Amino acid sequence: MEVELAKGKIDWDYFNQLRSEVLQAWPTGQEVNLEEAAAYHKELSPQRRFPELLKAAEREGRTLAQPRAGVALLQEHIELLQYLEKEGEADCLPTTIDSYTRQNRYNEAQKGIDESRKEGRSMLNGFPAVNHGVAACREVIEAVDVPVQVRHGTPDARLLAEITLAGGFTSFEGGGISYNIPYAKAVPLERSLAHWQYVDRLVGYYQDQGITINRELFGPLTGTLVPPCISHSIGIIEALLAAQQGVKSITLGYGQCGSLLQDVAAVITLKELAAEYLKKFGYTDVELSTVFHQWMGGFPQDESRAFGVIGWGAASAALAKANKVIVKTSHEAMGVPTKEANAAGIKATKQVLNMLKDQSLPESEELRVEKDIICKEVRVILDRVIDFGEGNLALGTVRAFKAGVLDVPFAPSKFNYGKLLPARDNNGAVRLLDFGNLPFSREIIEFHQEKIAERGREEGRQPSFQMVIDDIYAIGKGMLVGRPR
Amino acid sequence: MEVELAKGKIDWDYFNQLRSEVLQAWPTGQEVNLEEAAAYHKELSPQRRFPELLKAAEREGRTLAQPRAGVALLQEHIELLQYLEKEGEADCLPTTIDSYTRQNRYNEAQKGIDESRKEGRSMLNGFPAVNHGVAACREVIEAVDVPVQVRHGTPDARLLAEITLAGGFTSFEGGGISYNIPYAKAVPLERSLAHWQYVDRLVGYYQDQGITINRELFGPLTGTLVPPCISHSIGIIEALLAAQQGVKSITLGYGQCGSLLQDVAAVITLKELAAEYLKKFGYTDVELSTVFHQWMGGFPQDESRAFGVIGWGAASAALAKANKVIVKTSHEAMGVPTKEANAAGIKATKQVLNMLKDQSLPESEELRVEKDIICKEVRVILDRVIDFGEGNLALGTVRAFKAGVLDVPFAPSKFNYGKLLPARDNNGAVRLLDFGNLPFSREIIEFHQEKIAERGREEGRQPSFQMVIDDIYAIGKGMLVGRPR
Amino acid sequence: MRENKKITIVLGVIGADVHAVGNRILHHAFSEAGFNVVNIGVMASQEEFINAAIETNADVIVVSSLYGHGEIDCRGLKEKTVEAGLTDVRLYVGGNLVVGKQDWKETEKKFKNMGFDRVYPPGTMPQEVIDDLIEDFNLS
Amino acid sequence: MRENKKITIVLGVIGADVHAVGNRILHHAFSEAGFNVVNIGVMASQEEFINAAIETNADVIVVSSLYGHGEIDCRGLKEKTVEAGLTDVRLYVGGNLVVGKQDWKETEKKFKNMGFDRVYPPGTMPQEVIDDLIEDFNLS
Ligand code: B12
Ligand code: B12
Repeated sequence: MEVELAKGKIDWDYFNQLRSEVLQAWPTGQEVNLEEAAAYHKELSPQRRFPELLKAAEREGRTLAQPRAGVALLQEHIELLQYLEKEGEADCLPTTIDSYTRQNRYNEAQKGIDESRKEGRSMLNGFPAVNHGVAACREVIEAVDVPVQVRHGTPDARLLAEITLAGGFTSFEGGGISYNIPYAKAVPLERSLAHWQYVDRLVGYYQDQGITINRELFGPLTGTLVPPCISHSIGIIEALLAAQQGVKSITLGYGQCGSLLQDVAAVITLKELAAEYLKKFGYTDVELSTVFHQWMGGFPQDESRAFGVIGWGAASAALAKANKVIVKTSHEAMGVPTKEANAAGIKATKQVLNMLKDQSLPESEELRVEKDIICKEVRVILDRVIDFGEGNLALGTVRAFKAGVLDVPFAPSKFNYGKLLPARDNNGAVRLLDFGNLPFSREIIEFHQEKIAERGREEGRQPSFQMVIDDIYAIGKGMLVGRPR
Repeated sequence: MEVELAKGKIDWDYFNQLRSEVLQAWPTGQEVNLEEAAAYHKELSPQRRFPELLKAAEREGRTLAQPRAGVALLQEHIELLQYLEKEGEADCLPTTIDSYTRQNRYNEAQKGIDESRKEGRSMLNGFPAVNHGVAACREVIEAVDVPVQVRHGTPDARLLAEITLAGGFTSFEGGGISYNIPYAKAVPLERSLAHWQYVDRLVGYYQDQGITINRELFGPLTGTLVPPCISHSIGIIEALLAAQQGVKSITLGYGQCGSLLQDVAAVITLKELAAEYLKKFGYTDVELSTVFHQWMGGFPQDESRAFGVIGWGAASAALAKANKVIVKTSHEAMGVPTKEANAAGIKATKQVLNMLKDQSLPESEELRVEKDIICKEVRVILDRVIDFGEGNLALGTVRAFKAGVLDVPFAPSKFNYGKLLPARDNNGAVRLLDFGNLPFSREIIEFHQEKIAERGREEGRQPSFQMVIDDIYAIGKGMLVGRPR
Repeated sequence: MRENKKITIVLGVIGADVHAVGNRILHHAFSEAGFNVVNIGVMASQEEFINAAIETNADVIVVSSLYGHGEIDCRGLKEKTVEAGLTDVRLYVGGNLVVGKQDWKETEKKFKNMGFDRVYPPGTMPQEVIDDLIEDFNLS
Repeated sequence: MRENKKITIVLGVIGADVHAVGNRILHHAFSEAGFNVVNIGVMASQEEFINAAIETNADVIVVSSLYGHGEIDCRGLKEKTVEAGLTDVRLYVGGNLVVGKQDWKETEKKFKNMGFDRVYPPGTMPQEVIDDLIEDFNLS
């Protein structure tokens, strides 16, 4: 069937046509029965439901801590989650999906499962939920007392969503842009957007049955010096597209840049701008929350230094009053963490979150400037994307990427314009050195140029790609700004 | 010889009379020869000198990281410091003195040395520098490439100062108040103040020879909910007393409270107020710097949680732009750290310091309020102490303590008034629940009362000693404000 | 409040140790629990513990040691209580008893061998000792 | 800049791996060092590596694997190069080769046994590979 970008909520009959095809991609697809799944969700205790937890966190002004975690085999995966719940004191849990499943390579995932059985250790970097099927997912959900979310990076997550949502997961991460551009090389945007409209429509179905499923958008993108205006614009587009399909609980994501002022400004404006655009599009009953990712770029190899990065991420999340923080571990630079390292990361994070629960960054002139520039940048980008779409936002997005009006630094996708070059300014905030085709006003451009020039003067060098490379390595080498030696 | 509180710089002949007695307290006293020691210092490379390092840090706007460390035996102590320099990347090093030496119990220290040799592990909680003598101290200084400081808690540190300064140490921590009230039970203040006038006079002697020795004042006091006004007032008195004896390089100390706003306000005002009072007393050529102690109260037992506390301490120090930070370790709640744990604490700290080197907390209304109240409190206390002294500040200090105009929470000394009760407010700042006899204005008192009342309302309980207990345990249990369960 | 008044506790921090905060909290907690507390404070010598126990006819001596020299400071205390005829007085000890993070089993054994009836690891909450007092003195 | 132009490197990230940043930096560093770089980018199959090597008459294939599936993805690559007659082409591999923080010696052995000439641990800086290339091809 040809992909088609829906303008509004996908017609139910058409959805069902698509659906029968989706469920055939792997045998476990046949296990999904929507009515039965809705009934299952209705029985699920509220403490196991993500939307409820997020609302409570917002009400209590606290920041939830969530790890990443997933291994190849069901029993091991359950033990891992139970450990992170009990020993790690995680407020909510993930099921991170392996990279083969993310690319719909279920045969290879099966090979990974079989080899993991043989080797006695996980040969996959996540939990292959499609291969395990609906009943296995429910075992996961019921094995722990806190909500569990599907976390992945899948351009075509239709079957994964069918199986995991029927399997009782109450939150599903991703979006047609954020799970394509950083996670794929050759998947056309129109295709991933259409496939994610399907996922959102599925969530909309559950919503129509009175079951709210949380949808989280993947803010960090490539995790590497992504300026807030880019991740905000993409997050808001994905929020609008989700709302169009009937999604009512949306978590907007942001990856820590490392500058406190910029990060706090980013979290605040992310929610404000999303609310503004949702309202513009007529969606006033969507629950919005924010998730802050501890530094998503290259980590220091040294474990104590990694704890430093983690602590600073936790502090920034708390001072920004994000609703949730995704936790890194001291093993980050080396490999998928052991369960002990994972729990340690959560506990270090929670200590800081709790100590800062009643504190926030006060308003100041400097904070206002950061918020202002983000708002200006995002509005100019979004308005252009909306224009491009001529009433079809998804289409506008495709066109915007083609034109470089949307552009993600360091993304592997060939459908990304790929001209942006970010670099830090003299205080560590992420700015742009090359704007590619972003539709920025003179004022915005000069703001960035002056900020980076200031750093250049301080370092006695012309801003160049070497500066970008230095910034990419910087945190791994124990700095924020990649100063020359 | 009777102790006598000097009004100004101690007369050199009188000093020498005192001196001959001091040097007799333990055989190693005979090793000290001042002229020879001055000559030794003149040969010392600048990179091994504390005052130079502090000036460089101030110039470069960076925060130095320093551990605590000391073991019973010389060779082991040297290996420990070398490890912390190489593996821990410490910017400067300590030699923490054991508790027997601090109480001038050199016989027991000797027993500790002997037993440590026998047991093959340190039976002392620090390095007994007096017993080891001058030559051993110089071995320590020469074994590492960064400056080393004497850190202790000694009411009568005259012999310790004689030996370690002759031994090439370029910084000496402590003061007549801060190394008595939290560290002793029955030492009269007039005695410890006089003994510390001696130490400062000794430093003044070196200064007269053109050798600057840094003097650091112990800001954290009992480490337990000490409000900034108390530690500031005491630090400034000690700075004035040191300056009177000719000290020209002074580091003012402050122990983290945990509220970012209060901590940043405290570090900023500490330097400002000290400069103000030094100027008032006619000392305009004293180099001032600040040291920030990561949380000095009870730590969490869990090592990852401890890393969280350490990370937050590092971040606060960096945002406050303190010149130096004293680092805790993940073993804090358990015992003196292994060298590995100590190095890990430094590295986690340095990662955060470096990432925040180019950031600071911007000015805001909330920060201004915190700075304001600290300045008001300190000025009212100090002016009263100065009045009490009738021209002799040391005497004024003795009288102020007797009257409760100076009072340290939870101090063991019977010469402390002991009526203050601190408690956190609803945002975690340390305020006062009971003011004892502090000479506070109505305005200041109402400020504190309203802040604590606000917390009481939030928690639905009357402020009481239970609240104080909850706050003492709070960080150890993973919070900042000790909320009721 | 329970009728624990009949039990007298001598409380103190031994040696050259000045850690005063835990002592203050233990005092508060034992009093709240209804015990009769005789607090000799920080920097208490073995003799001060013994004298206080004799003077107040104490049932139990609760020794704190936080600063690491506990091993040296506590040696011989049991023998001194015996010499003083305080054979029925129970000896509890707790805090951060040795220098550094050491194997707890070893440390416990060491202090048990020195004659302490109960030995507590770092971070023990007052309620635990109170529960043990109630058990040891059949108070419940 | 050195005369390393004669050496052609096929560079890519194998399997379903999309980690693009290191690849971009390696490309930049190898080019700056004067090598001729043929970058097949991320998500490259074994066949793409082989084909690129044949087409460009490459001297060395530099395989990156970051995401943990390196062990599965790299198996058989050596055999395929031999089949394709590329017996002289050197095989380097680096990144985060296995799932999790594992004993490096073990991992190195595993990949050496698969036929790789050089195997690099996580965090290897480009300069190290450049130095090795210079050594392996006698370029100094
Ligand atoms: C940024 C990042 C991402 C970004 C990537 C964006 C993009 N498209 O490029 C995003 C967020 C999308 C992502 C996704 C995933 N990631 Co990722 N990611 C990272 C991270 C944090 C940094 C990578 C990076 O860019 N570093 C900076 C560059 C300059 O360094 P580099 O990549 O290491 O490359 C250098 C060296 O390795 C070396 N090198 C590389 N190849 C070779 C080859 C040779 C021969 C030599 C000598 C040297 C060499 O030179 C390079 C330049 O200096 C690392 C962890 C870390 N290193 O801190 C994890 C990490 C690589 N990711 C990991 C995983 C598991 C994933 C996911 C499965 C996600 C998940 N668990 O949720 C997906 C996989 C997607 C896929 N299909 O590949 C794991 C791999 C685990 C393992 N091996 O055990 C890591 C190690 C994190 C972890 N500890 O769990 N990731
Ligand atoms: C605050 C503090 C200080 C303050 C004390 C102020 C004062 N006068 O009270 C200052 C800064 C002055 C200080 C000084 C020193 N300290 Co100190 N200090 C601490 C710290 C951070 C907290 C102690 C505290 O108040 N906790 C809160 C109270 C409520 O808890 P607590 O003291 O543990 O007491 C509770 C329990 O232990 C238990 N308990 C206590 N006794 C008993 C007895 C029994 C029978 C039972 C059942 C329970 C029990 O109940 C108490 C109430 O809940 C601890 C580390 C930690 N715990 O985090 C180090 C610590 C105790 N200090 C230590 C040391 C070494 C020192 C110094 C030598 C300094 C140095 N290295 O620079 C000097 C010693 C001075 C001296 N002569 O005693 C070490 C001891 C090391 C060891 N045992 O291996 C510790 C563990 C830190 C460390 N890891 O190095 N310290």
